[in-house]
Amino acid sequence: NDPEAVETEDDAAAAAAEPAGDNAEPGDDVVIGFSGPAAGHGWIGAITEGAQNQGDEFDDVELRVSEGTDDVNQQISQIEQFINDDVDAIVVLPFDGAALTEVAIEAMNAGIPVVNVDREFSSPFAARTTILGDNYGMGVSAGTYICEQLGDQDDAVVAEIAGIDSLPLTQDRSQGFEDALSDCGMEVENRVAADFTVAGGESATANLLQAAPEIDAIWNHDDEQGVGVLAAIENAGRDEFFMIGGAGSANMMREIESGDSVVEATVVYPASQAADGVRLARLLAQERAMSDLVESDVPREIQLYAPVVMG
Amino acid sequence: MRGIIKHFPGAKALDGVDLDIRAGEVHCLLGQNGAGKSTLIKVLSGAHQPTGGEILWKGEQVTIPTTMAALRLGIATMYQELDVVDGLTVAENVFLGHELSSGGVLHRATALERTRDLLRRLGHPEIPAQREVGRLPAAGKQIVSMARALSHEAQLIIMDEPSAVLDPEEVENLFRVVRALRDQGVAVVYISHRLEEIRRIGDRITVLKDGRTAATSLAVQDTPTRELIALMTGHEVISDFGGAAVGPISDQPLLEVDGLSLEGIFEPVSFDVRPGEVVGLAGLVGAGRSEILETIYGARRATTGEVRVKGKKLRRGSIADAVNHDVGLAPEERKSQGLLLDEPIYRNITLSSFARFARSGLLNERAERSAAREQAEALHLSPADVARNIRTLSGGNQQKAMLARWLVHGCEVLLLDEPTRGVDVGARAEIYGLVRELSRRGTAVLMVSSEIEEVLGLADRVLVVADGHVVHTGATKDIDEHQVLDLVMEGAHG
Amino acid sequence: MSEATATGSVPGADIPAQEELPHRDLSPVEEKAPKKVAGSNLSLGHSLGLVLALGALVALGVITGGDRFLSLANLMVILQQAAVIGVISIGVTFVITSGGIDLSVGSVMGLATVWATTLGTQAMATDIHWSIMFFTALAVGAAAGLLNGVIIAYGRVVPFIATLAMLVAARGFAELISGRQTQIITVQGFTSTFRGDLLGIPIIVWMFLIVALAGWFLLNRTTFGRRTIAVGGNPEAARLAGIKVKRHLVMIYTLAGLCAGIGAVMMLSRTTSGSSTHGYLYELDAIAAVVVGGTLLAGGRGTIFGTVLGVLVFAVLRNVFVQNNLDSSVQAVVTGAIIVGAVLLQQRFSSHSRT
Amino acid sequence: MSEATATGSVPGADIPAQEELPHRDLSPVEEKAPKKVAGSNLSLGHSLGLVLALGALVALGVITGGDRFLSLANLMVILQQAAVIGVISIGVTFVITSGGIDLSVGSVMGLATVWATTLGTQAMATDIHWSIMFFTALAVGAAAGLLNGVIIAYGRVVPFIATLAMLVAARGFAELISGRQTQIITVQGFTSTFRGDLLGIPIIVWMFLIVALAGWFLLNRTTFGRRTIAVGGNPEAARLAGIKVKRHLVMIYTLAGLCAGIGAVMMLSRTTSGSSTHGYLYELDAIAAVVVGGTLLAGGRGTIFGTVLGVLVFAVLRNVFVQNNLDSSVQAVVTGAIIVGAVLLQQRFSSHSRT
Ligand SMILES: Nc1ncnc2c1ncn2[C@@H]1O[C@H](COP(=O)(O)OP(=O)(O)OP(=O)(O)O)[C@@H](O)[C@H]1O
Ligand SMILES: Nc1ncnc2c1ncn2[C@@H]1O[C@H](COP(=O)(O)OP(=O)(O)OP(=O)(O)O)[C@@H](O)[C@H]1O
Ligand SMILES: [Mg+2]
Ligand SMILES: [Mg+2]
Repeated sequence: NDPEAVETEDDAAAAAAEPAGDNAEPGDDVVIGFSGPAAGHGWIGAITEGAQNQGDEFDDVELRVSEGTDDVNQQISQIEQFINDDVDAIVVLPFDGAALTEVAIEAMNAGIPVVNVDREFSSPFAARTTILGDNYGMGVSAGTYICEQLGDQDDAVVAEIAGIDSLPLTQDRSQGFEDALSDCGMEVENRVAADFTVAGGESATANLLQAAPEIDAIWNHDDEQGVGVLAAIENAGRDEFFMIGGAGSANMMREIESGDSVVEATVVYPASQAADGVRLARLLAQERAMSDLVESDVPREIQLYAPVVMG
Repeated sequence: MRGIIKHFPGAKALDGVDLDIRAGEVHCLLGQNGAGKSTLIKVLSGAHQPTGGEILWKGEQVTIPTTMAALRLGIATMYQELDVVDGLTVAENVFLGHELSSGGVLHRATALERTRDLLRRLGHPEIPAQREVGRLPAAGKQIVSMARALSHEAQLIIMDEPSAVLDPEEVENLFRVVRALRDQGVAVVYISHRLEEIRRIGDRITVLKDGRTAATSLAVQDTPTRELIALMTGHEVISDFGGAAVGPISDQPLLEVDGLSLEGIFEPVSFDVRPGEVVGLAGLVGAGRSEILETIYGARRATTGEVRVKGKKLRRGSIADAVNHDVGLAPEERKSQGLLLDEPIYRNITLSSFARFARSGLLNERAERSAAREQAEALHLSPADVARNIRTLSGGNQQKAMLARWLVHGCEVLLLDEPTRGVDVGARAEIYGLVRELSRRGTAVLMVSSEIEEVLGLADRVLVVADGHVVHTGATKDIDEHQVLDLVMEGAHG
Repeated sequence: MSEATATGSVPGADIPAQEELPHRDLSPVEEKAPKKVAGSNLSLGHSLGLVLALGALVALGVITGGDRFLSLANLMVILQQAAVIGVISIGVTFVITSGGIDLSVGSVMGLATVWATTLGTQAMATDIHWSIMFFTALAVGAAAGLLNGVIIAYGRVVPFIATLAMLVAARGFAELISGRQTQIITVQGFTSTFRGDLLGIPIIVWMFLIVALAGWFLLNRTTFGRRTIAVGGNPEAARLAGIKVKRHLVMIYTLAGLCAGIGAVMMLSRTTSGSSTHGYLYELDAIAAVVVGGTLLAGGRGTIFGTVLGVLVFAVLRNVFVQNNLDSSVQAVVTGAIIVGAVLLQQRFSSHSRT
Repeated sequence: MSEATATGSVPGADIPAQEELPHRDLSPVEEKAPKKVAGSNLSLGHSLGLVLALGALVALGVITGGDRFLSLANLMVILQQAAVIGVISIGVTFVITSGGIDLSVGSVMGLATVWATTLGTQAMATDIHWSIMFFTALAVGAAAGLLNGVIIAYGRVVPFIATLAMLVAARGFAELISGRQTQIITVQGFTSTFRGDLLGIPIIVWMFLIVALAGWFLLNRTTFGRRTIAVGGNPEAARLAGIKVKRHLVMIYTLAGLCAGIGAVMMLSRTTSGSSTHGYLYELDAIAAVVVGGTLLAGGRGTIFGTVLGVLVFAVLRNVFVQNNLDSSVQAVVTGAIIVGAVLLQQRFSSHSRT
């Protein structure tokens, strides 16, 4: 899945000359810039927090975290400012990958390695390395789980509570979900979009439950909005269905473990991506290799696993 | 204009009016407040569309769908409501709507030049053509409005109460302009409630009453004032000041003003007003009389000095304190300072006292309404239905509602700023009577008026204010109009 | 000019009003005047267009959803949806009537939920009484509103800017307090108290009802409401009539903040959690509901009844959309059209025409 | 009106200027009035507070960032960031000056980017000329603005509601067209044209500069601008002076839409992509910049210079924040405080006091 094999080899050759040491060992002092979307919902909040903490952990890293924003124009300016400030590496979780591609290429051309987190740029030249969650895979996992549970009922009613519809990640998740369901002859009967917030989840779910008097399974894309989803379900006094969460928050894990809620499982979507991004950026900036891999150079792309976790 | 009819939703403003204007004459339009004068001229200027009737211009029937159309015909209008835009400069206001421009780009220098020229001819070269109009006093805005009317190549110029905000000197100036226009063959329609002005400037008169023509094209010389009043009001009104002054009832001053001043506006003034006494402030526009009243009332924060009511000192800059001590102010600009235009009449009347009718914050609208109705009837407010929106009342009736506010409130010190501005002869007499009645009951009245005759007729004592200084204090019986005018001019130009 | 024909007369004085003066009659042409119920805010006439729009939406709901739409349960869902934004909108109605605007209500609500849950989850463990959370939320809301009011009235900052600053600042402050985490309520009494029913109607709906009635009463039947209208209609006239305009403005913004605090309590019970993201963009929804309801943005005229209708229109709209499983982009386009349609309808049928 | 002796000349021309009477001063008291440069919109005085606020921010930037902050490159970053919102704000300045409001500019900009890229990526493959994209964006913006204007002027819907409806609808429409995908520009000439430099200054900054100068000229030196102020300051007086108020309003909203279209072109070149999420909440940023800049929300007074300053204050603020690595929650709180501070400063130094 890597079209730039040549470049990777070049890098690998360069890196091979350097012995791989322990990655935790302090190296040169480096400045890393981080830019992400507005902390409008919990997952982004956790991502930013994670990056921040990771930065604090290393004595040799100064992490500059710019204001989270959903305005791509502003995010572009933040990257431009990082380029001007000549930071050693940049970690970007773009609000919209396509829109930030050009400025990321500028950064790369300026010799600053860019680590692309979660939402992918539209050009492979835009990032030195990319850490992706698997949004499509999330949908597939959730759909497959439902297929397993409801395999014998082909008239089952499946509902989906999506996040912000206009984000590609939501579209990927929904696509995966749809594809997995259609494999076992099911389809999404009712679908609402919330906005990744607790209140949005509550509101969308309350209406959904009214529109669908009988449901067998629900997949909720995001456990942050899941707090609201559960509140609405509890409020409506409904429990004829089971629910699968998404992204996996601590709250939801507790619910699953307790066993007395409609949530049976959640599809994990790691919030540690940005923290990993900072780690990799540090290695790139210090021109070090990855000690934990056999192929010790920092890889081109890392796609994180999105497993279903059950109680 | 023949048989002009204009209906508003809820009111018939004009019900068959005839008006006939000749070139080179000053045609006066008379009528009580609400008779339909402004409505008539707005029909003529294209601002309103008539419900019925026809307009003939130079013998041909025309329709005037927009104000632009009227201007193109050669009809320019100075409206009663100051029709200037505060955010624009004098020159821009003068040429608003017919800007001197090519391709949309303004010719600023030419406009400034022409404006300066117009202002000079209007006797006000000191008004800077580049000044924002919002920073001019009301009289200055009126001049701008006049300059605008003159900037059109008009054959008919309509002036709706142009003298209301002007003082005697300015009125002279206005007349000079009107005469010059007439001599050039321009027709002028002139509306005013001051009958002596009509006598001096008018050629012919049309009288409106209740939206109908009561008399048309009377020659000014042949019509005695008494007859005009009878035509307007339908009965005889003896235009006086409600009888002789009552005079102070007691020697204990009710209102004491001590060394009061407002930096840059007026110098320290000291005087007092006793119960039953009427004190008048005379002076020219811009002399600072309104500011003295407003500072006493606490609407402006005094720089120095103090105000006492019945010996108790008022807190500086606190209107609430003044109102609590039963001081009331009927402000100069009714619309912007006094009225809630979209509220019913009774709520306007009880604006300063509704809390008194309320029990623990709970309104008692029935009591409010009946108190308001009582005053409305006593003042012959027309229409007397206090649930009506006050916006639909004519100017004079709105002024009466302002006075009713303080009658309902009950006040010991009443500050009146231009109480008869824009008020018709009938209502004027009623307001004078009211002031008399109040002094008989022991109210101390302090009033500002630009009509010196009014000050002298109504007040016991007069303070002549010029340029922020009190230049004369004395009993009104010891001084006449000319002396006051001389004092004022001396102060203003000296 | 000597003989006094005293005309005007002061009631209570012993001189009788003079009768010989004929009253000029320019009373309105009765048959042309639209009938108006006293107290324009009560009048159905003013809101008729909106009632029609709401009726049309309900009809649409019934046609597409049948009994399910008309069920009591669905009605309660709609009302519960409407409740939070509804309570906030009541406060905003006062602000807009007074000629101002409050962009901060959504943020302030979020801040209040966070503050209350911080108190209820962390500071004093889980054994505090639920009423402490309740009053904390109210106090935070009112305090933020008070600050708005002081900046506007005494600092003379235009309301748009002052409350915009509060919008930004309160959101940031809420994030700081919560560390951007959603805080789940652990105080047991709270959820059970506010998530219950009374006579088959959820407590939240009761709260909305009570706040709306109280708001109506306050606006139309008290000196406070009268002052609000006066301040909005002509602040200078209100000031010259002796009304303490500044103090009153402070009270109005405090009231709006208080309503946001009440909204926070309802939000807490709806979502069982406090979060800095609660109430995001609620200010726009609230202002839209108020203005669609017929309150003049310029001030001087406000209607609680209209606001409630405005809120309901949006809530029913959303319900009907979900019922019909409409794509969210199509929803947006349709919503835009319906907003304009409702206002045009309202205009057509309202007794008062604006310019 | 029978036999009128037409006087071909201006009537005022023959009035003898009165010389004998000394002139009395009807101009305002000079010593109380702060000195003002002719043409109030030009005047530094009016915006002095804002200039000071901007100066303070720059000083802060220099103290904390030193040369790096003052570098030409950083200046260009600030200007490029300010450019898009800046161009939109110029259009919004006209709307607000006319007494209206436009909430739809952000959405309309998003719609224009999507429409232009749909044309440029799908409909006609990649070989269309870039200017077609350019004019499409402008046309879409202007058309949406025109629709706003017609609904407001002829439908008599209050601007807040009409443009709110457009905000919602345009966003939905953009999502429908794009299928919620971000559309990357494939027309080569477009990006290369607009991402270039001229004399070391990015094209985008040039565009901002040109639009700002044109806006200033339009507002202060043309009949269009003067009429905008008249319509906003006193619509009745404007009507009586013969101005076609409705037609003028339509033009103003069309202009605002056009500016959003220009903003779309700039956004396209910045992001090399069109998306329905572009411009989200830009309306709030634009209104904030305009109002902070000193344009009266109530209409009747507008300043392009102030708007540009307002936009720059926000852009510099963000730049300084990033430079100082401030936590974004703290940033929000500080931003709130700075907004209020800037306005208080501006008030203190501005020549015009509000009530
Ligand atoms: N827009 C309107 N809507 C309803 N009624 C109106 C309107 N304008 C005027 N009227 C009514 O029409 C009548 C005539 O008003 P108009 O302003 O022409 O009187 P006027 O003679 O100019 O009085 P004044 O001397 O006080 O200026 C009044 O009864 C007034 O209430
Ligand atoms: N807020 C202000 N700032 C500066 N000057 C002011 C202000 N208000 C009034 N003035 C000036 O103070 C002077 C007196 O004002 P004003 O015209 O109200 O006086 P007046 O004697 O009441 O005249 P009028 O007959 O018009 O009421 C004027 O020159 C006016 O321009
Ligand atoms: Mg009139
Ligand atoms: Mg005065």
